Amino acid sequence: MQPLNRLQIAWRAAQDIEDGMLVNLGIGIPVHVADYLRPEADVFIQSENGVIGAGPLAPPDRIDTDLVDAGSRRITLRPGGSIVDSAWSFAMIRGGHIDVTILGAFQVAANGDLANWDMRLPDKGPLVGGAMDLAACARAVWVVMEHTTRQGEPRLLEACTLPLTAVRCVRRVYTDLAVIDIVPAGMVVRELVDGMSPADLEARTGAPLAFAPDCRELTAPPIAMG
Amino acid sequence: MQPLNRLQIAWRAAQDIEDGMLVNLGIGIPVHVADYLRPEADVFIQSENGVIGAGPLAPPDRIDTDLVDAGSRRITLRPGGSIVDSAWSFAMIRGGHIDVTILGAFQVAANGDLANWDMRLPDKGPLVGGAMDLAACARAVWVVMEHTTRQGEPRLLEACTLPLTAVRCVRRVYTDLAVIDIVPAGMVVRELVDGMSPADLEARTGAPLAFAPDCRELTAPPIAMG
Amino acid sequence: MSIDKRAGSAAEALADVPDGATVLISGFGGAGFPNVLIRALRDRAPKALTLVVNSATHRYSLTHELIEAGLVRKVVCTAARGRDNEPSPFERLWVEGRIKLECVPQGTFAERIRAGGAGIPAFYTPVGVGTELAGGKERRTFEGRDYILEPAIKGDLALVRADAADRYGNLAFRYAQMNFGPVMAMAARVAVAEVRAVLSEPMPHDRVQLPGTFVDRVVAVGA
Amino acid sequence: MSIDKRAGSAAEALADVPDGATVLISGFGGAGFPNVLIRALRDRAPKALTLVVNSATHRYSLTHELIEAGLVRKVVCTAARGRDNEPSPFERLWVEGRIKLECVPQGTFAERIRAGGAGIPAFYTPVGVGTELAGGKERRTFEGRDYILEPAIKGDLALVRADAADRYGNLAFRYAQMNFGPVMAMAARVAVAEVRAVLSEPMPHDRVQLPGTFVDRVVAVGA
Repeated sequence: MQPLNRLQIAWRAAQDIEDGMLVNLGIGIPVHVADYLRPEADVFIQSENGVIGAGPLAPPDRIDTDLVDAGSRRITLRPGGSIVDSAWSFAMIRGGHIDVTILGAFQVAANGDLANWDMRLPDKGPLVGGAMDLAACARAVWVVMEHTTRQGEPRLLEACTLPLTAVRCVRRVYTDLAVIDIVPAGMVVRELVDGMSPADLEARTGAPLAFAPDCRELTAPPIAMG
Repeated sequence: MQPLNRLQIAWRAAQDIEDGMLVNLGIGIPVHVADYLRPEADVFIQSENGVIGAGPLAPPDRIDTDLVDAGSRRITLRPGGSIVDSAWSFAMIRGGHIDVTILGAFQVAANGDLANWDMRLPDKGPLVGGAMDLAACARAVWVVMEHTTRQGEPRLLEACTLPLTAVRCVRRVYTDLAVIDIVPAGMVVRELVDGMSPADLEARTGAPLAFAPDCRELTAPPIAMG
Repeated sequence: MSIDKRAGSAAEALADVPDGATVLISGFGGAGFPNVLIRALRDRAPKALTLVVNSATHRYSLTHELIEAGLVRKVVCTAARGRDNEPSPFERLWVEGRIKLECVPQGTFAERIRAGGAGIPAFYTPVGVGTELAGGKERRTFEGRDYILEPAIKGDLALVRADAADRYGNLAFRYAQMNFGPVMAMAARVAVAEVRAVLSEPMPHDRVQLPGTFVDRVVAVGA
Repeated sequence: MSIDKRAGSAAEALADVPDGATVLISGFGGAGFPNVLIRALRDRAPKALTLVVNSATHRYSLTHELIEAGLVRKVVCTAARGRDNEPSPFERLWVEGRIKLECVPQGTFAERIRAGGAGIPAFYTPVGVGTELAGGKERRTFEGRDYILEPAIKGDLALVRADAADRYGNLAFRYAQMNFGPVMAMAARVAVAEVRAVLSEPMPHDRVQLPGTFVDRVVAVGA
């Protein structure tokens, strides 16, 4: 059994991005989705700081400290890209103009509830950023995350225990072990990594799982973690 | 007794515009205020359609059909002028960023109520435009109008009979006969045209008038109606 | 397949407009009227439209042709008074009770459309308090001042005029053309722009005044 | 006397900031931080400030210097978590109960500030419904979806970073510098901008991204 690494999870999510979509990518694994988009999928990546059409990281000789994304990465702008102020940027998000946002998560519940903004660490302040706007208002919310915590605790749960980001918002979850859709009846496994049995996955999951009749093998090309 | 003509009313109002003000001018007499601003008063004229820094009418050889004010007049843009969209234009108005708006009126009441948008003419539709936003939200609302209707009915009243534009908003009224401040106690005459007695003015006014102890003569230079 | 929002003609850009659509039409003060699109919409002739347009009677706009053609059920606008003594096409139908009217203060009009595009269902405004246009609206006091609640406006279709576009739908406006274009495009399910010219290259980022992510179709119509 | 918003120095531009002021500070994602103004404000040292700033802990912003100097009573922000395991200056004071925190979702943060400048006292938003950040807020259903009511934010002072200005206070931004600058300038009683350069001529109208009517003072600080 070979779980996907974090970049392979990003690769897998990227395969589901369709032509011409307007996509927002969260900090962490999600930003790497941009690296694996099919060249023929003409995608605009929106960043909450107002960048519409975020391109790859700037090469060292082309860094511009004013051209950054919401994660403070020095980026480039794709052809046809533009920049708006924060009120317009979130009008775009809250107004339902983002086709899909791909977010990291601490926990996802069987009803689609998402917890991804506050781990309640001692001595650490909260950081909500644009997560609540994106989770509540994007047309589709996909989560990319590892299937369990480092301690082996499940992140897919009957109900989240950490503070919620938004309710009933997650439509699909990509993990190192599976691709899971969230439908009104609960979680449906669409793809499962080779060598893992449904029972194995259930043991790592804190919510009931249905398995799609056409459940496939979750595969990704080899990608070395940078 | 020589009442002011409409352009002289505009001239008189223009004398009270202070350095650096942001001013909105209504359609009709008010737009002519711009023609009589003191050169040293560095004023930006805002037009509801988003023009900030409306300049004089365009000379025939410089007309640009896209450079217009809210009254569809082909204008110029003053140095330092710029243009915003309607949401920003009215954010500016509603947000209290306009120092003074000078509006025409059908009626003004002793408590500052303004009626200037709907004369209830048969077969004619309503036209509210930006009048309600301006009247309710400019830092100061001045009215320029003739003191009475063509039929000699007073326009300054105890209470308006036409549909209101905004309540308790008018601070000052410039007419062909007088300059009148509206204060919590009611109307106070600051200037009166030569040859008109307080009783004459009261006879043409539908609300009680107080006369300021330093009430002056209302004068204007000769200006021919174009 | 790469994004290309260029439509071959105004008719093609409006081929799918259904009866009953709510159509937002930009233009104000003589600038920014999408008159080529308005005429194409008249030719397509969908019925029972609701128009959201600053003026129902502006002399530089062809909105009146939609009204005269009997395609309009309701107008939401800030101005519905013709210039002439003789009633305008809108006024004639309105007096006869054959067309509905919702008259809205202009800033509230712009803000309700912006709200529609920005995911805000309703907001409070001081404008209109104490007037008949506040009739039936919820009134509420914040910090001692009275406000009324105004709902968002959304559209099925926006018709917008701009100066230039690119294949991605990015728009640049000339002078006062802008007015309601940005908020109307944002608030409509399908936004169509007519422009003087479609650029052959992507528009430089600092010339874009409305990102193409809010625009679905562009048509070059010349000056 | 002609309009001239150029201040001689950051210190001069901030000479009248009183204790207890609410200060809006732009910047996000590493761009648009008015760090020269922030340091001048620290040197002026007004007490008991409320800061409205996207992040209380961003590594490229000098906001933390105001906090470390003990000038800040409360922070309204979207991000208050330091990057390091060791607590940031904000987190240290916050854990000790010596500074107040209001954590706001970022779109709500931007919209509340815009509302403050645009004369909207409150608006409904779907963001935060069902989360602890909706605690105590009015909840209301429009067309079957739940929303919460959010109040406007206004400031006494805005500190903004832009690329260029002219004597009239018109501003142009580079790339992602813009972020909260326009709405913060609009929402503050006094808006001060630091810019790379003040132009000797009026800015061309089509380069203006924030009209000078929203800006009170500009200071050239270089790159």
